[in-house]
Amino acid sequence: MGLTPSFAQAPGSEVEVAVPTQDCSINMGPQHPATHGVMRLLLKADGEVLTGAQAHLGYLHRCAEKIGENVDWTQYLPYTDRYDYLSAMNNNLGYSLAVEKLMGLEVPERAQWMRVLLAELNRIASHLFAVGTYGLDLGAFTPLFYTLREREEILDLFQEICGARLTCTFIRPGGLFNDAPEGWLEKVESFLCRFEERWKEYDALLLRNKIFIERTAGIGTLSGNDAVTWGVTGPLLRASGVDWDLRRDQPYLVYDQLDFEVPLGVGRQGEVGDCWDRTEVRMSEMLASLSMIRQCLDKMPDGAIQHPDAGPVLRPAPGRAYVGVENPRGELGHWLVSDGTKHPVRVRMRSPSFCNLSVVEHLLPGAMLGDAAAILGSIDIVVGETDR
Amino acid sequence: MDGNFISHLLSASLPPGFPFWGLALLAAFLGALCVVGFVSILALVSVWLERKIAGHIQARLGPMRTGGWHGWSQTLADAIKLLTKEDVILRGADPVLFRLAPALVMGSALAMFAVLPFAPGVQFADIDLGVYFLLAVASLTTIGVIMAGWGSNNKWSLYGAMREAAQATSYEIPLALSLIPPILHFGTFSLLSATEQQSGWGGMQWYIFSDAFWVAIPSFFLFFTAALAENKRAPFDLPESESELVAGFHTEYSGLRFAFFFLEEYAAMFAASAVATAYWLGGWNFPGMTFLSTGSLWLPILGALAFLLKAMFLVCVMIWIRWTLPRLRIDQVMTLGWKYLTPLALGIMVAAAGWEAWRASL
Amino acid sequence: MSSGPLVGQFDDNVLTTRVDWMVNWSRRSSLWPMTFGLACCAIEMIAVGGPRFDIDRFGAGAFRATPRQSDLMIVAGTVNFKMAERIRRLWEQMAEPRYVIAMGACATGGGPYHQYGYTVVKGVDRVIPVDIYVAGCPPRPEALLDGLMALQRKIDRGRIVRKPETGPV
Amino acid sequence: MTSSAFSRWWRNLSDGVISTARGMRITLRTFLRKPVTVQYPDEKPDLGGRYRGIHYLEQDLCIYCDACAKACPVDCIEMDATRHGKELEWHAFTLDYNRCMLCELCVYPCPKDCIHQGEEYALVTEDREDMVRDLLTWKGLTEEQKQKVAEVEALKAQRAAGGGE
Repeated sequence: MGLTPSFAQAPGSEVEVAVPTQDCSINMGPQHPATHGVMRLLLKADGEVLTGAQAHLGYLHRCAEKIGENVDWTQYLPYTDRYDYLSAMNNNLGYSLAVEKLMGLEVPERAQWMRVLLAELNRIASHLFAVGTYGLDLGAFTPLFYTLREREEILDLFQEICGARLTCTFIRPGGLFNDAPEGWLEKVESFLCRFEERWKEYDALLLRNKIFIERTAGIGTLSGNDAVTWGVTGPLLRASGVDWDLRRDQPYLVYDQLDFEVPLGVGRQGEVGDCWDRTEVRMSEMLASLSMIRQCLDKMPDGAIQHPDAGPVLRPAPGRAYVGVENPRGELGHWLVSDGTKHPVRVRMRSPSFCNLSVVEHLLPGAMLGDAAAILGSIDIVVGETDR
Repeated sequence: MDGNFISHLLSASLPPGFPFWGLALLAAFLGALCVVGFVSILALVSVWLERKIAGHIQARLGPMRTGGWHGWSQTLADAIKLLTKEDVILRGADPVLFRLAPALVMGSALAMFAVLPFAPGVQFADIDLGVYFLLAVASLTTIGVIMAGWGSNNKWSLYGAMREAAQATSYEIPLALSLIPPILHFGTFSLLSATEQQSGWGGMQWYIFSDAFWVAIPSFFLFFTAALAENKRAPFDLPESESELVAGFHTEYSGLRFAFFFLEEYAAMFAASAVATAYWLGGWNFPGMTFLSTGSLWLPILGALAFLLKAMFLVCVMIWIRWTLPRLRIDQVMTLGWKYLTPLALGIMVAAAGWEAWRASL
Repeated sequence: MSSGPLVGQFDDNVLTTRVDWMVNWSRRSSLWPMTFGLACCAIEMIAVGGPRFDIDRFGAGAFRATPRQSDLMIVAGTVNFKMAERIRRLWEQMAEPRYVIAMGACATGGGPYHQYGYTVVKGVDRVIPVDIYVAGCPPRPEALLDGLMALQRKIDRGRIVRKPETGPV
Repeated sequence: MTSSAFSRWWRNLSDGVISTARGMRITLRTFLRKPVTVQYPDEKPDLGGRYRGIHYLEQDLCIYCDACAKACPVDCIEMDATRHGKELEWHAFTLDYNRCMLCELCVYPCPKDCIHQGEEYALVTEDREDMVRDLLTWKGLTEEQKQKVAEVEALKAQRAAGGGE
């Protein structure tokens, strides 16, 4: 192997690579621990330095959009759980909001607050998993187990309220399937208290760890301009310093009555928009969600949880609607077209993972092979959503 | 005490007039048998320990159901399973290198045990250049790993092998340099002699407690870190880094050949810990050993126990570190080795030399 | 079952039954799964490895990333045609003895995508032989542990060096 | 420049050592704490009353209205029965767990509230055919029903005979 370009092309360096070398193409995936599922990355590498990257999709294409044209409006709900399987509640919410927009329904007050609570709880669960597996990508096994431990408690809460751990199918057009059982809100409160303590452990094990900082700071930097150009959303966009959060800037439900701050990447360890910032934004968002859940618990009104007009079979008026919600991974948009029958004509998602994934081809060249796992993990894709 | 217990036993039991070469061969054979048995049991215990410690560190239990108490026979089951598993040899692999690599790696790991002083009289060979021998044999592992990576005909393996080549050769330097302070202090390369010199103060005159403790402690940490890197343990497990290189240099190995790599890792961990024990932590010396008479049979038994406990404690610390830290990147591993550990080791070496010279001049 | 010079050569006697028992015991107690998550069920598979359920208690906690060193393939998630050939190849790369658990509705029979999912394979058993099917979408971690225990019982029934029983057919 | 480079070198080193020590303290603390593991086959999970597990059917209540099968997004419910007046002769009521996604959408539309998802969560089989589960507790007609059907038939026959005269 010749000299790596990072040495050869260092500013002021007069070393030149005289030996012609051939780039090595490496096929990463579809079964690779770092691809978070079944995605394939075709890497070109000169020694340890990557010169090119191309993502190949479709190993988990499950026809989610086509199925929407075959089942009716309510029946599509369980499928929304399954494209971003780490944040089922948020997907339910996005789809339900879009259907409600088509139907012109106003959801009862209590259902709105409950929805925010559940969505934020799921955001914490999703970010816990993202941060934990990011540690795994970098070779730290233990943080994943700690985050899973807390995630199990959130899943227990979900199981108690909706009967399933992962695929909730709970938020539905018109409200919720069910009200919270007796004592559930108190359990949420006690979980939040425990969680705040545990949060510090991940912070010390990952974010403040010198090796973690070395591995992530200044790696995979995505400038704010590039982030906007590539259509990146969610924590990635905010880590690049772009202050954009749908919950605050296009408020839906009762987010406008909540007081929360949107964490932004400031480049404390390296540059703005590097892998460390992305993880930091996710970690801070957990705390932001925590305070939002606290406010929801304080302000939770009594009342109905389901709009009386929303029966089991829905027939929205002919028309089309787009609603974007802030998912843990970014903007999840649902574009629905109705012709007045009980089946949708078109269901289309703008899935955040798919749009975020597109930047790997921009970020990976120039990084090292070990950074491929770090950058890919910091984008936090869910393959169910990229392939749909 | 001259020679080891095997040669003592043999020369006592064999008829007089037995040729010397026969005695030597028999002793070597029995010694090798003992080493293999010891290393196997050691690896079984350490793997079980690793899984239990990892489990408890991660707020779970680890193996519980194989065997009776806390899954004590888990690694035994793993070992038998690996023995009976299909041995895949790829058509595209280099037939010689692929087969030779595990044997070389395993052989070098076993050879390290020849010079470890477990207890008074329990050492297979006391070589004058004991540490030299250890360092030389330990670096044979690297060649085995490179052979495995090259012979596998797999790009991930190749990357693993190249990383190992870069990493192991870099860390040889701080590893060897950090051994110089104790060598200067005891004035010997022999592990046995170094251990015997630490028996003062009622068995507590260990190097890290001696008057040179201020160089002993940093050099101990340096040696420990460099040994971690040399043994491919996290945070330096780049040759097999799971999230980057699938399984690195042993991606294509299955069954028994993979078990050899597995075994070697734990054997090398123990060997490194044993060297640290012998040089810094007093070897087999333990407080209270002065109450035992010199000829007592308890001395080797308790001494071996003390030695094993100290070395296993260091192995547990290695496990503890592995399950705490993220992995470094290859260029950072090199940076750490060349820009941090090597200068530090050089500095400590100079300090130790100055100190020893000053002490000698008194 | 694996083949070899000793396989199926001997009648029942104390030695062979003991050897069989020992080999079965080791295989049952040390099922190293492959890190092979496809979709939603993979998350539950990771949860099974997590602290609450801890698959390591059964000796199956050593997740190996490479198929060569793993004994158990937990097909956790939807298999589509593009992935099916990769699954077949991965299964072929695994060293004998190898076992497959089809986890969740998608892997057992296409699941929710059975009807309109034009790319989804209707059950992974059309690609590779499956030992144990676990229902659920996704199955609870406990259900996967039940599946693992069912697989252990199945392994216990195996005869390695003894001749297989020839009962009335 | 040299001093800053050296101080950076020194800071990196001390940061590394300190953060490693801090991490090791956290892992040691967890090591000494009691694990959170639930020893599954010995300790059963507490699923809460709403758990969406394997279905069960209250066959006495079911009126063979097909509402659950229609509501099912994956068409995994199949039922077959013959009506004898008010009494139902059941042939099959199967649920295909090769497809079912346990979404509970079949439970809501039931007019008689007779199909439920219970707390049984594990369905583990060695044969894919076993994944299709028959939810019927009895097949055909019970003795009681047979009697009733016979009575109704007799009444009908009587009426028919009476009407014909």
